[in-house]
Amino acid sequence: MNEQNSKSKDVTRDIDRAIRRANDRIERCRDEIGKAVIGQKEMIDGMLTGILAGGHILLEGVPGLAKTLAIRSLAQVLDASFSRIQFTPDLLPADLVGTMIYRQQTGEFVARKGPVFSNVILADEINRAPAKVQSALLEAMQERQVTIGETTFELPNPFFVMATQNPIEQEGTYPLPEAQLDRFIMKLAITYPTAGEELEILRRVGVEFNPKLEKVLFGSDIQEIRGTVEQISVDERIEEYIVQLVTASRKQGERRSFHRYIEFGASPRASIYLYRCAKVHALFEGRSHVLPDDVKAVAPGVLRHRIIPSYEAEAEQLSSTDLVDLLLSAVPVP
Amino acid sequence: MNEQNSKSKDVTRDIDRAIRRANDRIERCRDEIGKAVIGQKEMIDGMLTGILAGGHILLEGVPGLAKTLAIRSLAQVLDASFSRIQFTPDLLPADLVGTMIYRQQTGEFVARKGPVFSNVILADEINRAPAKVQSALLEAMQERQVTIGETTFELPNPFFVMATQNPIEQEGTYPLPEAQLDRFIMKLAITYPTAGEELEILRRVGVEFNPKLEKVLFGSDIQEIRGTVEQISVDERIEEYIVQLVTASRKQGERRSFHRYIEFGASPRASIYLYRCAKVHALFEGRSHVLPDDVKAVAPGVLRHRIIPSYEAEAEQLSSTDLVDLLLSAVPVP
Amino acid sequence: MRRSALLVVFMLVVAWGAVSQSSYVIVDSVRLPAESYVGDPVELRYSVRSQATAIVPDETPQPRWGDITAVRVQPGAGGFDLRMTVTPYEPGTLTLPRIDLGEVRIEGLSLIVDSILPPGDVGLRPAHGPQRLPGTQAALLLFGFGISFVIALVLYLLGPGRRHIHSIVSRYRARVPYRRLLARVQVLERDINRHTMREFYIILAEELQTFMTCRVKQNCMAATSTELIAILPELEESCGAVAGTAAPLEEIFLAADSAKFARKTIRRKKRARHLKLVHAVAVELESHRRRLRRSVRVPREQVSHVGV
Amino acid sequence: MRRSALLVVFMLVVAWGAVSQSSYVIVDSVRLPAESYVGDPVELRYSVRSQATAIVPDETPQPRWGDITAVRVQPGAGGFDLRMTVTPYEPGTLTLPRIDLGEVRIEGLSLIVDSILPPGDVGLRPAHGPQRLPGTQAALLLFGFGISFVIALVLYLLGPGRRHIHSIVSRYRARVPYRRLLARVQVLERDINRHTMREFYIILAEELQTFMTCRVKQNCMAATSTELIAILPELEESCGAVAGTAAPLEEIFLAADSAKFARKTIRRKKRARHLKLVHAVAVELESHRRRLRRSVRVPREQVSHVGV
Repeated sequence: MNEQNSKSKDVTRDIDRAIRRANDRIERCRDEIGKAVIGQKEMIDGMLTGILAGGHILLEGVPGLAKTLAIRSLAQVLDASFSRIQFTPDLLPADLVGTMIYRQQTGEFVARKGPVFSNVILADEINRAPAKVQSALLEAMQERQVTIGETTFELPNPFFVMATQNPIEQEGTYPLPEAQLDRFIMKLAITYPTAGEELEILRRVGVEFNPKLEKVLFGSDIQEIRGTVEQISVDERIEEYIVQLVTASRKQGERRSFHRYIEFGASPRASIYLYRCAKVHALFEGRSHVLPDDVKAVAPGVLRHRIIPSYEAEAEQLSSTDLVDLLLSAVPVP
Repeated sequence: MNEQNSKSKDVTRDIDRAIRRANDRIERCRDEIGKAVIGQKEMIDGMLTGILAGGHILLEGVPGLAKTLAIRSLAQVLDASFSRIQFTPDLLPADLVGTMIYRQQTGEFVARKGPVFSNVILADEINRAPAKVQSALLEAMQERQVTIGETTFELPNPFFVMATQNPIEQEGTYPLPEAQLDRFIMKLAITYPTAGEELEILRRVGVEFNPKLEKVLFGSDIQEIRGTVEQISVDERIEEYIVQLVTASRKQGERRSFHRYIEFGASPRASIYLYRCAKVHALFEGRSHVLPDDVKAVAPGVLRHRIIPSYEAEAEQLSSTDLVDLLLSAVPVP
Repeated sequence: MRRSALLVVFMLVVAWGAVSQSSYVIVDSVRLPAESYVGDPVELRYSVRSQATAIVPDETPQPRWGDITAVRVQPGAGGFDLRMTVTPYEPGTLTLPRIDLGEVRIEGLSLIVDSILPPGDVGLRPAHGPQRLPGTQAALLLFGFGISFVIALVLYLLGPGRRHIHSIVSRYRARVPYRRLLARVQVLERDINRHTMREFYIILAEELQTFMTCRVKQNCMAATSTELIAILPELEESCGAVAGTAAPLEEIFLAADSAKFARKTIRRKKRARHLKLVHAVAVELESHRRRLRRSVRVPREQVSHVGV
Repeated sequence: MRRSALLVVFMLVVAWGAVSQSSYVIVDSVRLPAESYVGDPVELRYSVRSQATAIVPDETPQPRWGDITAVRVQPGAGGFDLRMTVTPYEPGTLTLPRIDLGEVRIEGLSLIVDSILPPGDVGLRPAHGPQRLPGTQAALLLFGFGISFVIALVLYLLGPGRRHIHSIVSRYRARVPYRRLLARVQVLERDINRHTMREFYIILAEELQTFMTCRVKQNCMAATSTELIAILPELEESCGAVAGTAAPLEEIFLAADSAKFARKTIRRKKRARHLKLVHAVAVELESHRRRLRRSVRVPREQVSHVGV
């Protein structure tokens, strides 16, 4: 008993050390990005959560909120290849994925890989591209492989897509259908900075400003941190809480008062992503176990784009975020 | 008499052995898929029924219910080529079927086969594609051959299409017309997993999860199992029952109380598919003869998309599935 | 003395007067009409035998109860005839006032006056119903009895009797499927050699389905054997039998399936045993059902709860 | 002397008359009809046995209560028959006046007259209700009392009592979560060895959440520990306690989190201390809350302003 106890204590100490190490790196990463991006802590944490949970992120916000800057900074800080794809209505899937080109010397077709073959991809204004291009990207995101001509190529690892979307409804945009939205682990709503932050931005960026960011996070680090995340324990009561949250969003089983605002609830995929993100959040907090707080913290990002509001909600001007709040305040915490 | 008896007993024993062998393989197949997909037994059995009955399957369910995962797993388990086609509003028939390309060395046009040339095809969100593309696929499904340019190519055997459809009504979707729906042997309605299953999914998939599935079902196996299915006997009373079920769904002959809920009943194709699926179901149950239970078990999948509800049914919120239930509880079992 | 003599004389005179004035006899009296009602003028005729000559008085006396409108006197046999027309306004036996006819004073006459109003009643009453012919009374009485019997019957049937009769009918009806099943089992037993094995089980299964449909309020005709087996507990419950009473039927359903659809051979001995099983189960269920009905007349839902 | 002689003669005559007049016996009496009502003429027949000869009087005496319309005398066996027709206008036992029949005076006769109207009643009355069985009276009385009590109660509850009872109920209700918490703490204290450390904190945290939900008008069941800690000042405020009264709960919430989700071991001693803490905080909060309620019955908003 005593031996076992001391052993389990050792394990605990190991995890704690690993968590501390991981957090140090993440902190350095944040600091480095913070040189270029002022404020927007939520967005940066969300992006890091996405990388560590192995999912892709959708950023929604009006133009000029440093979305692109933040993603580029993240790519700089990571030791990773980065490509930015500006989605336009005339983009073709081949522009993304690559195409077969004819090589005259050999008289053969050779595959030329597209920009999708990078570790970090910024898919800017994804809703401006036609559906075929969107689905090509989303397929690549899911399969982690791409077929050009008849050859199938593996995508690099880590492979991390950050798509941005402009909420301003414009002519000639192709809103992502729900099924495609579901494939993003989180949808982050980027808001305006605070007045203080804005003042700070002005002071720093007022003069020409192009800080050189150091690479502080390497591929091996990411693997290691992911390993640490996996070790974070999730109590079964937390697991049940996650499943309850997701199933409560659906119009089946127990009827809840907010169900009339929901057209469609979250899919089982939502519970998987909630689970993973909550673990990453616990790591950020330096804990070796997940608390309900972690689940609640990541729930808006994970559930926001998976709950489709009904007409009634629209009539009462309730956004998906409000619906998630209603959900969180209705499901008992374990 | 005695000799004849012993001979028929031998035959019986042969069939029983064949059935047991077939079930072993199917069981292994299920197990293997079960490594990747938790729960959803009905969906997996439906897909297997489709393959063995030689028909195509339509899956309907909200996003995130592992439809794609299940189909991909099935393709992995089968020794079969697999291609996934994401249907989008801007897809062209050529993207599906293939096109003629010019080869400079020979100065000839060469057919470049499209993704439809695979054993298992996942047609994702089939209702998002325009009618021209849908009908190209459905034609291929029926003819089992495809014409590119002037050459006609046979499609591989087995050829098995699984289409998914999103029930969320969206702008820019093209619902399949009834005539096209009729070509699918079964329409499976995928429902949310139970809370227990969801918890299980969470535990398994919560961490990065990408199991490697073994191939356990080869082309020859499928042929053999199909042969066994053909040997399963169907009593003439069962045949009559099938025909009665299908004709009772139509508004002709004897009037039944539920006829006011039905706009159009099932086609004769429905009875053929019911017959085939019932046989496969009997095989799954390890029986060498079909029982009314088998017919009842497959009836919802086979009849659901073939019975078109009337306005009255819609007003009373009766789905096609409810109508099939009404039908099954009205027709006397032989 | 003179005074007392005068007194004596006076008294004598008085006594004679009283005697002489009463010297008449009313021989006959007639009333026209014979029955008189309040407000009707009546003519009274009296034949008076008297030596006295009657003089019609100048003033006819007026009684409190009505008017005497005319008094006439006609000479008659051995006296005179007194005729008066009287209009009484009160019912009852009315005494006529003394009528002074000169030498005779007629008094003590009376008149019985009826009223169309019942005695003791004041004010108007609604019109009488039509008068009946004599002899219809009995018929009417019988008719009345008949009507009231019918009404009573109807009330009974609408009221407490309905439930009663309903329960009798439903009790009878409830036994019909049971009797039918037993009868069919008997016929099958008799014809066991006439039917093929397949026919035998088709008939038997159908009879069981019919029986169960009547007992469990569910269309068992459209139920497969597996579904029927799943319904068996409900059947037991609806009859108030303990769980497992109907379990032997499971074997029969499965045998029927394999006989009908797999063409498996089932020996005659087994078939006979199956018939006996069905018979036994039916009798057992019925006895429970009847006991359930008889013992406590609680609604079936409750019983089933208890049963659970 | 003559005068006195005359007087003597007169007195003798009178005395003789008085003596002779009482010598009769009424043998039989008949009333027609047997029952008589006010206003009905009744014929009374008396068979009188007497030696005297009866003479019908000239004037029939008229009593106050009605009319005697006719007095007839017929000779009968051993005397005479007296027949009178009487119309009474009053109910009750009526005494007939003395009837002077010359030699005999009949007196002391009486007549019982009924009325279709109940005695002592004047004018019409509404129809009687159905007659009650004797003994129902008490039950009715009780029932009446009951009804009026209920009505009074309802009126009270609708009127001034509502607020009163409401305040009693709400005061009681308000104490329920507090009592519940104390009771559970006691149970936990008793069973501290029965529960695992994890169970212990799951129950304790849930009880605290329930308690807080009742006190702060917010669903604390769906609040995490961090959120609960953030709510503590609101809890203190709602009870009118000074800031920091509930602060010890913070430690308990954090301990509960680490026990529930991190599976950290928390020693029994500490657990017992936590229970004591919860108890102490609950008692402290409750005492403040009650003082707040009692001292000034100001609406809660004002209190919270004061508190701020």
